[in-house]
Amino acid sequence: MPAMTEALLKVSLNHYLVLSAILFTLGMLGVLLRKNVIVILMSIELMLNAVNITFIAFSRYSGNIDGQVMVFFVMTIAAAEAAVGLALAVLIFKRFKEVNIRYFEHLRG
Amino acid sequence: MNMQLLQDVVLVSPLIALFAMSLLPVMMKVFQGNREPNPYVTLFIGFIGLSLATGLTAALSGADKTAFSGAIVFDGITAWMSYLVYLITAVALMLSFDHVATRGRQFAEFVFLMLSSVLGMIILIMSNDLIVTFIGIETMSLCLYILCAMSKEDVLSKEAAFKYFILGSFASAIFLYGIAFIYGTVGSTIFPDILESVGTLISTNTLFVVGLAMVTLGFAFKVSVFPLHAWTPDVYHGAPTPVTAFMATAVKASTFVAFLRLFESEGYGDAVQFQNVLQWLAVLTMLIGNVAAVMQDNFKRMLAYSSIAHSGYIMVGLIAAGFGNNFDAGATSVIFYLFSYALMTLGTFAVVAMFEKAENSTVGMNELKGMANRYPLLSLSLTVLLLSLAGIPPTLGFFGKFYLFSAAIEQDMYWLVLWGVINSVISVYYYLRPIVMMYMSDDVPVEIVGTNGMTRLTVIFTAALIVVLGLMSSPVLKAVQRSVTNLF
Amino acid sequence: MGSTGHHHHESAPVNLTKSNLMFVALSALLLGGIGYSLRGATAVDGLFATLLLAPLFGFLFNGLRFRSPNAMLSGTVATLAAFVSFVCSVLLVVKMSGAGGAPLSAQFFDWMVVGDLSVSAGFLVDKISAIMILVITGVGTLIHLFSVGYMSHDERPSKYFAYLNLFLFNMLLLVLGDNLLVMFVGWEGVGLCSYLLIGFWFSDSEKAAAGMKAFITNRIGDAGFLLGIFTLFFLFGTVNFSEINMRAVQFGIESGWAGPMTLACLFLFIGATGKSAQIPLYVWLPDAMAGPTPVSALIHAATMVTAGVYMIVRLNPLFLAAPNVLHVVAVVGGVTAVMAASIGLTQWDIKKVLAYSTVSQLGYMFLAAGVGAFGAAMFHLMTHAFFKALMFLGSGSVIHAMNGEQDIRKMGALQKKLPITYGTFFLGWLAIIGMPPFAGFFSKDEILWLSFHSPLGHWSLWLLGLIGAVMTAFYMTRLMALTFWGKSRVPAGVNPHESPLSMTIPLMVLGLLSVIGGWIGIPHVIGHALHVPNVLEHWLEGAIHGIPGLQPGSAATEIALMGISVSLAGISAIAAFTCYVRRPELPGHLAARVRGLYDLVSNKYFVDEFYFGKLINPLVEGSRNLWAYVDVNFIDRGTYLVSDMVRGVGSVARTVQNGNLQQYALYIALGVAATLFLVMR
Amino acid sequence: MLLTAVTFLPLVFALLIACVPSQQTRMIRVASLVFSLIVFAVSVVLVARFDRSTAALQFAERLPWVPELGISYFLGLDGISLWLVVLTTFLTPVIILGSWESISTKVKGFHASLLILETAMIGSFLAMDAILFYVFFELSLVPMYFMVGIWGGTRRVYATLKFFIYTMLGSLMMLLAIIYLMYAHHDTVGLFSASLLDFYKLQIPFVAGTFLNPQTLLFFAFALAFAIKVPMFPLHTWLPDAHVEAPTPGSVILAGVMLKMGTYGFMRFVIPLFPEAAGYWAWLFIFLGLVGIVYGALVAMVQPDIKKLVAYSSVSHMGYIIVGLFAMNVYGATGGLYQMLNHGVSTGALFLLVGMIYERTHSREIVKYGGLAKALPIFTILFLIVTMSSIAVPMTNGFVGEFLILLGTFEVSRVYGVVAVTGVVLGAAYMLWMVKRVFFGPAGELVKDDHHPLVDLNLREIVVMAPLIVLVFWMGLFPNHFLDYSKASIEHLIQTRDAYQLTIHTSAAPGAASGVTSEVVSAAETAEARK
Repeated sequence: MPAMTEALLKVSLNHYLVLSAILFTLGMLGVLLRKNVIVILMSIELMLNAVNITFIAFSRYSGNIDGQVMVFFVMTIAAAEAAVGLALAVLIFKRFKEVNIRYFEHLRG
Repeated sequence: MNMQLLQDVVLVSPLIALFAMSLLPVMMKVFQGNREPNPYVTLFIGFIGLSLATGLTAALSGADKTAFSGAIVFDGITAWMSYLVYLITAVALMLSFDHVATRGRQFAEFVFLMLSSVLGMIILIMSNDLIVTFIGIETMSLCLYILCAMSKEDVLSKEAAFKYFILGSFASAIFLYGIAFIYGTVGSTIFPDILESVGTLISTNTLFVVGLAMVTLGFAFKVSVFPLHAWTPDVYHGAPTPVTAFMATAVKASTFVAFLRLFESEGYGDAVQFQNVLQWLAVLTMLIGNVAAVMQDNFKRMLAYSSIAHSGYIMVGLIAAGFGNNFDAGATSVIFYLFSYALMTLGTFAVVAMFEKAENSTVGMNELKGMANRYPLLSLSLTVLLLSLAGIPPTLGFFGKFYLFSAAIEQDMYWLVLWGVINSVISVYYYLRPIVMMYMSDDVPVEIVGTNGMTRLTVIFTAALIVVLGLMSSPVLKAVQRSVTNLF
Repeated sequence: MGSTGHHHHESAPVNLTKSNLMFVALSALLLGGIGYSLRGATAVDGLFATLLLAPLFGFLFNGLRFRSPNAMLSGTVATLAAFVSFVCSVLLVVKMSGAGGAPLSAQFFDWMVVGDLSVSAGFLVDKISAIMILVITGVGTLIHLFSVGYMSHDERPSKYFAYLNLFLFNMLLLVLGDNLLVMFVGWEGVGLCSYLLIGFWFSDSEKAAAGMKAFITNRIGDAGFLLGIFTLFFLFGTVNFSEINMRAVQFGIESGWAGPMTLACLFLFIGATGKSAQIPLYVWLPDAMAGPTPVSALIHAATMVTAGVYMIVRLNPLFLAAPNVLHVVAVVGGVTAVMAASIGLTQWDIKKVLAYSTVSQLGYMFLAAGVGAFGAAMFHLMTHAFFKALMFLGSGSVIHAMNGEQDIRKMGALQKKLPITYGTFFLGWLAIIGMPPFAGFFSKDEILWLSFHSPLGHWSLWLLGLIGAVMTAFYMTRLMALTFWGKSRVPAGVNPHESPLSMTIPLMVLGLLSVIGGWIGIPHVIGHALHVPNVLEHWLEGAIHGIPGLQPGSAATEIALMGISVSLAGISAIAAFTCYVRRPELPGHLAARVRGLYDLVSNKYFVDEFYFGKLINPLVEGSRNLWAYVDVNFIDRGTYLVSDMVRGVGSVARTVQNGNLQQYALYIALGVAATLFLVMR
Repeated sequence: MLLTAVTFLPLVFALLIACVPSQQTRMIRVASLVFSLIVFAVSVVLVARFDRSTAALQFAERLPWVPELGISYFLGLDGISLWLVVLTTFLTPVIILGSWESISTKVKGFHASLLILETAMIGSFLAMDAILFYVFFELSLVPMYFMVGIWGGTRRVYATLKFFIYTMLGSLMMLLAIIYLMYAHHDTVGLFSASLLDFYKLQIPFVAGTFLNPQTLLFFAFALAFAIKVPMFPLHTWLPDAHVEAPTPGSVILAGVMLKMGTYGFMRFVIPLFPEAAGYWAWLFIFLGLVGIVYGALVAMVQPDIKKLVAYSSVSHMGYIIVGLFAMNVYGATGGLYQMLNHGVSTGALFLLVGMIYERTHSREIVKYGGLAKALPIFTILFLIVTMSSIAVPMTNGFVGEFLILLGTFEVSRVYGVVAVTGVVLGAAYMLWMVKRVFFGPAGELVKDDHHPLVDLNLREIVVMAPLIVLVFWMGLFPNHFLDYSKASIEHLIQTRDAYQLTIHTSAAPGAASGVTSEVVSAAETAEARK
């Protein structure tokens, strides 16, 4: 147990930053690689949440409360974004009967 | 405290007025049982909203105040850029009123969304805090995503909207990530704080630099700077033309203002790496926009690429403002260029809008053939607009470019300006092509059908304005200068 | 002829009236202008103006009615114009000699005043130009008169006379100009007229080409002339003849080859070789025979081609200051004299023979000038003008009689058919082969003597002159023999008839001059015995610098040389007579003996072929390549390369824009990565 | 106000013409002819009131335009620009009359473009503010672009685009240089100014032998713009294409006036603004000019198309002007200026004549002609006269210019002089060879068509040519009538080249005009002082 506490106590800002970076990269990779529209939307949410971790980490380690307020803003916006995104996804699905983004390549050149 | 809040609210009163008016048509529609109000009434209400906002802005101008604990600033640039955005919006509303893809059963919602988007833009313009900037961008963009999809045409516009949405959100995340880093290193997201510490942090703190770069790239996405430009042709192409016109002008105008505010610091003087990267981005943006436009046969896509190129030119001014010793001159040139660019782009897209007979039609270069024989005034206007885009004197476009290049030369950025010049020459090639089609072909021209009174008015009005203001650019320049230096 | 002219006159009355009106208008304008510029002018000014402008009016009159086929009217006006000039010349010369021989001059208006350059339209009659204007207007009038008959059947006589008058005007400018630039105006002007007149029958491509060749060859010379003017101007600060000559004397004699005066003289001499048909620019003159024959007589024998000689004489103090150039002049003259004469031996075209003869005789003049015997050069210039004009006109008369035939192989025994032509031609023949006491004898002999005796001369130069004289005697006799003597080879259907009076009168006058023309320059060795003074030498004293260091020669030597040349010429003439009259088969045998040499000579040493094959055609071909490779394939292709590059990159940009959302996201991601990498570096 | 009048009257007239219904072609033609004659009359007034004793700017007008950057509406006239303005106003009516029949489509547009072009050209000759100059300089491209593109031949679009892009590339470099100068002025004086008069006062650092110093770079930036416009070898390839495809009036105005904007630029900007660099690099420009002379002539010789031949002859002739200007002595400069006028008259006339024959036969291929002299005697006479002028036969205008240029060149170096003189020979060669093939010899394919016999020039065409022919001789015989006006300016330019200054002549014109002028100027000056 103490070892664990020790480990936890040793967790520094950098750990959080690395975590958020990993999450962010995972989100990015999801956007880059997944073909399903819904999964892509989720990956974007993942990216935003990774950022939230960063905010909170910075806020926590600097003792500045602003960062945590910002997370609320971000969450609100993420929600709005999700709403719009899903609406668009539904629209797309209705039109194309498909959620694979490779089907939307009419605009090119 | 209360007094303070009141003052703060007064400063954002244009936003409130605009929002209230934008709700009105939708409310009417709701209360009338989802029956579309008379589009004239909707349009009229939209205009009232814009005029109210303009009036309030004018009344408040000269304040040079901050509000909401410094999160919002109301200075000369705010006022001036707000006017510009309101003007663009008014024109865009007129275009959408005429346009086959946007008029009809959802015009009330359309107006609501457009004015809400303007709301976001004004927030962006006013913002003095990165988080507010983020909120502004998102408000603006979310409305735009929907606006793009709000066409009766249902393949391209939907695809455009979706692409825009995914990529936009992707870029927003990057932007936000950058904010987080800046917040972490500076301890604040308010511009003055950030700008104050740029000088010390930029050469010492990698995390700060990373954050700054990511924020910059977030802006770069919105103004379609290479390599974040790829969405632009597709989205501009797929979106209804009035929306495209709106996006190409208003979004760029407001985003560049926020972009500009980020660079209002002496501290960038030593950031050679950063400057180099930005310069290369500017050059590549100009190049990619221009060379790709050369190969386009689709008029709208060509304009989309050209708008990428113009972002590149504006970046020149931005770099001159940020990395030189005379921010005011650079900022003046950027704002002046945004103004001239808005006018000519609106006019040109208006011509595209006129040629779109059906919601899913695309306007090829060939459709302009012989146009001068049938529509001499329109052709002349389009010629003026295109020459202005190409920067041929004595149009406004020339003076815009002239001031941009002047600002850069003042900072001895010859290399950058040289690229600007080379690109201007390339751009002449494709800007002249529609003129060739219109004047130098004897084909029977396409007939322009449908209601397009306001669109026609827009084309002629912008063209005339471009010539007149080109010949008398001094008052405009003076106004911009004063707005930048807050001397009213 | 008169009736047809009249007929046409009636058929196009409107046209004529129009052109007459225009003439009146233009003349009034011109007269007004002249009157204005002559405010407060003297009688001399008036004489100068009339002298120069009479031909110009003739030109305007005929030029404006160029369509008129009325040769009588055109010819009369033109001849009158020339005659008025002649009268003015005589008056001017009389006035000048009355005033003790001091030059007369007139300044009309400032032409070019730029920086230190100040050129006015100034004219000068001194003893040198006096000879020239008398010859030009005198012989000119005669040739105009001759032309009235000669051109009576031509389609466009008015045009012809207009050109002829214009030529006279330009020639007068050339000789009267008191500075190099006015001379150059005339210099190029006569070239232009020559071009127009050689190509007068332009429907024939070859004739048009001959005109072009003349002009362009002359232009090469003119370019040299211009360079000469520049050199002199920057050396002396003036282009005025009298000042140049004065300064040249002050500068003293220049040795070596790189001195400015030497250079200037060389440049000017290039000009002279062009105009006066010397090696290497003589090639245009034989071709120039494409023009109407009176033109050949006036321009290509009597006047224009002597301009080079005149120019050198005009600048004799300058040339004397550059003795090296004089040597060049002498050698070029001597070699030209021999070479042209040798070609003349083999020609069958009556005019070509005369043309090469002209080239050869011009060579004599340069030889004279080159040994410093400027007076002799002028003398020969004058006598040559008489007898060569005579022979050309005579040949014109023959050609006229032969209905245009020029090949002497198709003539023969014309002496009976054309008695006046024959008689006068005979006199010219005697003059040119240098038989005493005909005109050519005195002048040619003076040249030969001085080329031997002058300190600037050399016995080899004399030898060249002598060989030339012998050849001249041979080919001229050959010409006489084939044309007038022997058996008739005239083709059936051609009935030679004597020409009308308007053509024979000039012949007779010139015949007379060919006899007595030389008597004004009788050499002292003869004159002393006969108590006849050398009028010409006396006349030119003061105007022409004497040969520096000339010692009084031994009379015995002079007489001996004279005897050698006359007797050799006589023998040569007799040989020719034998060959072509007595034993007509002989020349063929002779030619067969030396086939190679004969071919070389009769093909004019292949000089034309060399010029075309090695210079002109490669130039044209090279220009084509320039155009194809530099303009089209290099510069333009370079331009296209840039534009193709732009388009290529544009295509790539379009391919990259493949519509795939994730690809775009990838660009963004890569962009972010790259930016971060670069920024953090 | 005179200069404003002469500059903007054509524009006003163009707007008036635009109001005429486009079917009224006759009225449009008559109106624009009358209008252009009015403009010519105004320019004659300029000549009459011109004070030839001074090198200072006359009739100067100056109003602030963009005072924030020191840009002003500044017009002025001196001996260098005077005749170029008159040449422009003179050629315009000639062109309008000359195109009376050849331009039959879109008549209104054509005349409006022509008049706008006139404004742009006059403006560039009069502008004394660098930005104003640039505006006019670039503006002139647009109507020309349309003239070639709309009324031109089959490859007109290609040609006109090439013309536009080439010229634009050069002029943008110049724009950068102008901006640099504006800031240089700001840095030294503390005030913004784009006035040439102020630019002349700048001392721009120069290092001989290297490229990367301000004066050399600026020099080349300006020189590039003007070299393309002139055009100098090897930037000349747009010219033949543009000429071949342009309609006759377009060619006339292009050769007659627009090319002069380049050489004028050298005289007005390049040489006085960058005296050290111009002096140091003069050899390069003389060399390129000489190459242009010879190369243009050689390539002209082998052209199968008459118009292209004349176009390449322009390259050769413009080479002379460049050589003359860079000889930098009074002869070369005077000759260069005079040759600009000569070339305007002679080559303009040549293009008009080529246009006239083209209207009759619809071909410009030399091989298809021959024997034209017989069929069209009046045409032939005029053509020959103009040819003589073009190959600089004395007593024609061409000689005076060419002589002075050669004289000036020879003063610089005998070698240059000798090379330049070859142009005299080659010029005669290509022109006369063309004349021989077109006019002489047996009747060619196009000439001997018995069914459609060629008609000689009509009265209108003769009237078009008459003033040009008169000028050929007038300028050839009495060059002082023209050069007297330019003498003071040219001598001033040459003698004070290293420290060139221009002043404003306050008592330029008698009467009210001078009062107005000086008031305007002083007002502008005080306005600037106040800042």
